Amino acid sequence: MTPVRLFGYTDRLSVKPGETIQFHVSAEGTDTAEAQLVRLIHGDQNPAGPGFVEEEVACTANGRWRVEPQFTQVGSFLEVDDPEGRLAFANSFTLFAFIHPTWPASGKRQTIIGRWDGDRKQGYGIGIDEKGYLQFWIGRGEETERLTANVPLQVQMWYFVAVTFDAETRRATLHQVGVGNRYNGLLGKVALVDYESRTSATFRSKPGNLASTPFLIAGSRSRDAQQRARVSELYWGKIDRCGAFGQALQSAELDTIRSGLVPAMDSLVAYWDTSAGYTDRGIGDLVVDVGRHRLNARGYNRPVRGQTGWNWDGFTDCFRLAPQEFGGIEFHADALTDCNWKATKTVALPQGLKSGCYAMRLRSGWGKGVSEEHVVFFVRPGRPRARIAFLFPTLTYLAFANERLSFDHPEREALTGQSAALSDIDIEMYMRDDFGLSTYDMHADGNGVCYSSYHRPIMNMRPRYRMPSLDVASGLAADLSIIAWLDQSGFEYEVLTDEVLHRDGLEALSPYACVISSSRPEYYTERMLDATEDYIAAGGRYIYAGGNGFNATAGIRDGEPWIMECRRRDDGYKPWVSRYGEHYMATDGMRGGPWKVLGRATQKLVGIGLSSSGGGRSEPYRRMPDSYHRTVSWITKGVDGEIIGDAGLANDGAAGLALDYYDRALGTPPHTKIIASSGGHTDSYVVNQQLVLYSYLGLYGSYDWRVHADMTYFTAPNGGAVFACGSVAFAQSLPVNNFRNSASRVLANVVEAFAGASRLPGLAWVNEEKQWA
Amino acid sequence: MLPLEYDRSEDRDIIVRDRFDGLRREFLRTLVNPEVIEEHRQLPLGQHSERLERLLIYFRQRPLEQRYAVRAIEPFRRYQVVKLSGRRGVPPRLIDDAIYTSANDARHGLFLRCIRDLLET
Amino acid sequence: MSIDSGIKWRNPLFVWGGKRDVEELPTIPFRSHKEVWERTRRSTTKLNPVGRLRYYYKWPGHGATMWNRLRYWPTRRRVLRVRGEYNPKTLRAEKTIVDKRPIWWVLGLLALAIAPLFTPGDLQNTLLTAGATFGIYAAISLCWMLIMGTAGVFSLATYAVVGTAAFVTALLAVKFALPWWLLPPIGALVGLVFGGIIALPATRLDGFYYALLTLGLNELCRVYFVTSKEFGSANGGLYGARTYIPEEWSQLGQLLLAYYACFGLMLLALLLYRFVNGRRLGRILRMAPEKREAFAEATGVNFRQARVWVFLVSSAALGFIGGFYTSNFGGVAFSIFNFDTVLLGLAMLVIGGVGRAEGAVVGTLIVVFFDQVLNTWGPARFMIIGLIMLLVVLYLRNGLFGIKAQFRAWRDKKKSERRSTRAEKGGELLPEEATETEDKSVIYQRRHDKMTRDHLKTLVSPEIIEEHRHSLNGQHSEALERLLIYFRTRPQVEKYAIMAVERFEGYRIVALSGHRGVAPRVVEDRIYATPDEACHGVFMRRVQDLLES
Amino acid sequence: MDIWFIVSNTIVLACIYGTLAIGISITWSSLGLLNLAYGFIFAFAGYGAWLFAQHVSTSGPAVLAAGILAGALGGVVICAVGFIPIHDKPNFTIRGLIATLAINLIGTQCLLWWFGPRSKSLPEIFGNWSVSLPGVVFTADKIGNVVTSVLLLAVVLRWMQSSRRGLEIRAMMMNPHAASIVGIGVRRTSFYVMGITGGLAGLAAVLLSQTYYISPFGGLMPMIKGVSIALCGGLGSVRGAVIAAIVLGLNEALTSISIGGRYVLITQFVVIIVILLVRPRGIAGLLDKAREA
Repeated sequence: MTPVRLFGYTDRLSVKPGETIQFHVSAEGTDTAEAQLVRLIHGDQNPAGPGFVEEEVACTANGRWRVEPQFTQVGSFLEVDDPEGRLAFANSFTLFAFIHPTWPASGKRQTIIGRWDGDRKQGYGIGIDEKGYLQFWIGRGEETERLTANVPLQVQMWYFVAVTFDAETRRATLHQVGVGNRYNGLLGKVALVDYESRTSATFRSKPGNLASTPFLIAGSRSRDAQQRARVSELYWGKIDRCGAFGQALQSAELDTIRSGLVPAMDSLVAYWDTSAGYTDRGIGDLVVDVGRHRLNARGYNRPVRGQTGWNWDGFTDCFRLAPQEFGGIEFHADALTDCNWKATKTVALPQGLKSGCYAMRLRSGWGKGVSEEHVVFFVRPGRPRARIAFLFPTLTYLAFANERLSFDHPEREALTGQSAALSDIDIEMYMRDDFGLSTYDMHADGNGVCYSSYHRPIMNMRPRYRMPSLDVASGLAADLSIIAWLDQSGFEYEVLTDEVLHRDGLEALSPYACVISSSRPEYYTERMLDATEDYIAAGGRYIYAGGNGFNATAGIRDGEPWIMECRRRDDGYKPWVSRYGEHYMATDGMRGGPWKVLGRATQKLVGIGLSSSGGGRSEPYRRMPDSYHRTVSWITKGVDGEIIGDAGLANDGAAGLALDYYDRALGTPPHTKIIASSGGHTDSYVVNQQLVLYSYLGLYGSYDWRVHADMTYFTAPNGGAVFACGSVAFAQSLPVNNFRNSASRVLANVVEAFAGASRLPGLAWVNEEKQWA
Repeated sequence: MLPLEYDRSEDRDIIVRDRFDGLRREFLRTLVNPEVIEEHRQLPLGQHSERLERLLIYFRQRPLEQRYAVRAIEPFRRYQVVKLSGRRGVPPRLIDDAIYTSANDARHGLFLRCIRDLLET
Repeated sequence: MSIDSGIKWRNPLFVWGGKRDVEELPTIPFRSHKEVWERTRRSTTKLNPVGRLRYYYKWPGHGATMWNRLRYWPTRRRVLRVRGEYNPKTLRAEKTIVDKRPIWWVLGLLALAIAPLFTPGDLQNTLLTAGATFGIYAAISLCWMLIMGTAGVFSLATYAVVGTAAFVTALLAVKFALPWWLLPPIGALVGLVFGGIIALPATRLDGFYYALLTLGLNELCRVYFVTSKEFGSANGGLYGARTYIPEEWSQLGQLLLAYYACFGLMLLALLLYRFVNGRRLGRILRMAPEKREAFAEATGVNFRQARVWVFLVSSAALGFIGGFYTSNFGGVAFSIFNFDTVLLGLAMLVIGGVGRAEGAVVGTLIVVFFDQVLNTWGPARFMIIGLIMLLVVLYLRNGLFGIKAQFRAWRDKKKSERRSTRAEKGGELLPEEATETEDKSVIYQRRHDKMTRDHLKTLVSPEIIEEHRHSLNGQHSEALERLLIYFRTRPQVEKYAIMAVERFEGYRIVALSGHRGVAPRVVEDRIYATPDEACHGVFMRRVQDLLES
Repeated sequence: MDIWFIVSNTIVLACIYGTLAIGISITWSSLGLLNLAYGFIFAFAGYGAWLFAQHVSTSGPAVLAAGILAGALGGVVICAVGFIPIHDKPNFTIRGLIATLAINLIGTQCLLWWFGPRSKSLPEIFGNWSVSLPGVVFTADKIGNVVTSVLLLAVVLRWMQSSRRGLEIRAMMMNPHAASIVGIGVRRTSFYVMGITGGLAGLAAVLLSQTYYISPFGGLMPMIKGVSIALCGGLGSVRGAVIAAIVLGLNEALTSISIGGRYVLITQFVVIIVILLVRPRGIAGLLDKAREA
């Protein structure tokens, strides 16, 4: 009997009390689940802290739900809507496409373009066979006839492939010509490899065309065990322009097409110009057919657009400059941006719900095999009333959603300096392929994952999740430490998410006197960064309660907030790198990579910026002489001795995992004061690549002074101020000793002063210092 | 980046890597002594002496399929050591049924297993 | 430092069979760099709070609006000398009024001008007469301040000049029935003549002798006028001159007119003080005070002539005041000459503080207040004035208006004494120094550098030095590598380098200057045969510098 | 004409004012303090003697001793109040002068306030016998004055030469800075100096009160005369003071004879100005330069 497994996600991540939210749940081994709405208070199960704390909330949806297993279509492809069935060729036709296979020898069949029903073996299609050869096949139901090229496709090289089928003579000719130039492929001209192959054969029959088969690009129709229609034989690689003619073209005409010109013949049924419809501010999901019939193709699981095309000559590196050279669309068989499960339950949240982080706890099975799932979502206030807001970094959660670095990434263990500590959920996620990958993983064909979405179960956005490579509560579990601290400290606070910040900008933050950031707000879109900067400059008081923040760009398309895009190119920690020319985001045309490289270093916004990251041991902060100045001595009031944050849930210290430091050369405001600094970090902490022009021996924690965390404070215009804690582990050092410790004391002082209505304390001690005659 | 699992038979750098690996293992075998193992037992994470750090760095740079990992059966209470599969979709497999009570002990068990692999081959 | 503990460092490159690689070398036991950090949990010296309270309001900067600077029209001086500053702590522009004295002057004179309106009924005439005498005495003190403060001539003959001028004009007025407005100019003439006479010895005698001389002179005048008949020795003074106060006015009106006339006189005296002290004459004399006369003479400043000029001008002014005295009171009494008046005059100057106009005016105000207003107390008034004068002289360096500067000097002295007691800082910056540092990362670098040096000092041992000598450019043990890494990352200033005196034959150790365009300096004159030896020499020097620091 | 009368007058005046002048020049040269509070000491000693005469006994020498003691006491008080607090502060000379002037003001006002304005007279000290010589009659007090002042002056000067304290005072007179280095305390010596000069002033007060009465402001005229004699004689030299006393005494006697008492002061100042113009440092003024150090 299969073990009971429950997975779920919500359609919206941030809701207001009283609004409705849809839960999509898939279950295996059971058909009912006990549901209970809970408010999450603390996640980290470290015995030094309060452990996992949740608070059950009354809600109409509590009780028994009927659940069932749900099917997920994985893999990205394009589907052409062809109501009149123009592409169901009864007689002769020609198909052509520019392809750039990234995994031809994958051992599984791949369809490039075609109208093929794998289950009933009817239709036609061109693709790659098991051994990596280009192949054209047609079928009428009983048997399929195949025509294979005689030269295997090289990996990551551009080809022009075309097939002509003459209905009268039933003669099919398959053309495969290499169109690589100096820039657009893996191998150069010097590689002794032949790319050209022209084969021809006579078939016995003509392709049978079922009405129900859709014309697909990078996939073909088939049925699964439950006879539901799904797409299989998904293609790995890039496809540039492709099209279909109603007649069998001669090789001369094919050559003109290969040179880039498309003859305006009336037999042209469809010609998908993949580089059409580009705007300066991003590319949509629609591939435009510039032929007469406008048979546009729509993307599923968002194929990656704006990639370098076959005619890219390496001179321009962005699709905005020369759109016609960037027609490549990249397809991966393991891409996933929307599970599209049926909504198991639509829940109307109770009106007076307290703003916070909630989850629908689903339980089923009994005894040892009980399985519990928290489907997490965030409730923001109907009308902002509190003076303090906590900002959940949902964009960063998306970036890390279902990451499996410790399994796939050989250098991950060398980077964190410790072997991975896997949990059952990690192994479970590694085995299943229907929950998609994170932007930190690579597709099976070695290219980086650009898209991540929350319309799928996100295993590491769970309250008790511990990141395997660092063996520390990370993401939501780490941020819940701050929520627990706020709860027990009696401050009245409300919760916001990155999605709201991106959509509403400054209006989201301006009602609040004090905004507290999360422990690792790493991914920030341009709009979110501008909103934060405007909030502080307009007099807002910002507490940057973590590290490695405002570090990387991401893109969110306006209509679809559940998908984030991320490209990685310039220096900084990156598990994979976008190829040259493919590092501009398709959603908003911005360059991917860290904000420092784009001219907006974190020091410019909150005074400190990433200096190094690592794992293993965290260190305490020591008070700096500046903290004794009366303008800032109120921050360390009540802290006896000079050590702040001696213990913590993350490797027993307040300064750890990622360290931010004060650097005037990167834009720290001139009058910033360093309150405390950590030191003596182990060698697993290495100076970040952004700060180093060339790596040399001595960039480790025990040698380089830059490897330390600074806790800084500076006043901003209009009575605003920013207090930066300086490291990711600081948030997790709050719950130690039942929230009675120096780190909690410091944060309490700051929140009290920031949330207070009056002026900032210590503003009167600004006279000139006369120390000695 | 080439696909994660492409057939590496024609890769010539395998030969260079194996030679480097062989010489390195020969040197590392001379580093193993009781003090190193004791030092690791006391402090699996943190600042290590050069001998221990060289061994740990070598064990971290092994290819994925020869890598071990710690599995948390129940966080902070029961841990065991597993061997990674290195292939997507294939779960890591259990190699011995020793149960450790803390992550650090499990890491030490893993270290001893790596030392044994190093000394045997 | 370490006994041969038998710990060997194994060379990872030995397996590669390189010809220069040795299999293993003795080294020191491993010590983590974290020990130093974990040991330092508290600062060695006591760190007390810093930061001074701004208890007063400072005008904010002008921001974008235009700040057109006002100027006293004919002169180059700016009104109130407002200085725009940029407060590094709040990053806000501020305006500081450097010279607040014009404000206090305006307020003070305004108060004096409207004082008569607020005088209580019964005390009215005593106060108004006191106000009139205050006006006159203030004028006299101002002129005297010119002599004593600006010219630096310690003369006690001021009241002699005023008295003589008053008596002469009174005599002429009585004899020739001169109109009242003619008396002051005549007085000025008399003052000028008298000043000329006593200016002669002033140039010859310095400081002290002149004071005693003028003291005697004053006595001489007193005796002369008292005993001379035509100056009315019978009825204690010479009266009968016509005054500018018309008789038919009411008593109050007369008092008011007298008060405002004397107030006008005082303003004239202030103007004179301003013109003499503030312009060329004043600057010459201020440039040549008592101590620096030789220097002034060397630079060609003719301060003696300046002194005479000031002396004559103020004597003329005193004469003018004398004339005004008679035209105001209709005559003059002998009491103007007696020693007490001189003493009171001196008290006025000394209490206010020699050298400042406000010193003279406020000093006069105080003395006149005690002298005239409280005249019901009898001799106690003089005792009080004498007591104030004594205390001011003994304890205030330069009078009432020198208190602020004197207190600040004392406070700063106390602060610097306290600051110097806390020299040993354990390598870190004290809070006071931290506030002066612009780039705060320097503070952290100091702390990190100290921790690293403390740790590295424990690593230096014979084995390490031997290893460096032996395998200079090869693979190093962890301890030696840690030392080398530290030495490599030192700032460029005074960093050692090797200069090839003779390629492949002679090498010398030099120290880089770290400043562009400045050549490295030669550290020692020893010539090494090979670059490796030179490198080892550099290493030894760096180790020695480390151990010494 | 009565040349002898002139001579006797000059001698008497010279003796009395001489003691004062010597006191002033000693204080100036050793302490650098120009003591203008002699007016007060003068009156204070006078009243002291008068009180002693009223209450204790009226025997001449006792009253004289009382006067001297009162003078010494006054000197010491002035030293404590006027010298000690500011002797090491910047521009001490001017401040010292002003301080003594202030003490003088306070002192005289106190006496005025305590003893009332009426002037008092002292009993005869030397009796009223007189010696008549051909042409002139020497009254007892004149002879007494001269003899006692000369006698006491000689005693003081002898004491200064021989005794330990005298040596210290002379060392201070020569070079105060060197003296303080050698170990002669400025403060200790200043009390002795002021005591002695106070005593001298007391002596002069008692002797003068034979002719003029004691009044709170009585000390002003003698002080000015003493100051001008010291000034003319050169601050700091005893011999200069004596010579100056004689010259001025002569002048006073001559002018009072020829053009009348009223112009005594004028002629005196004319003489002084002439002398100073010729020798700005006074007749024997030499120590002044040393004083600057």
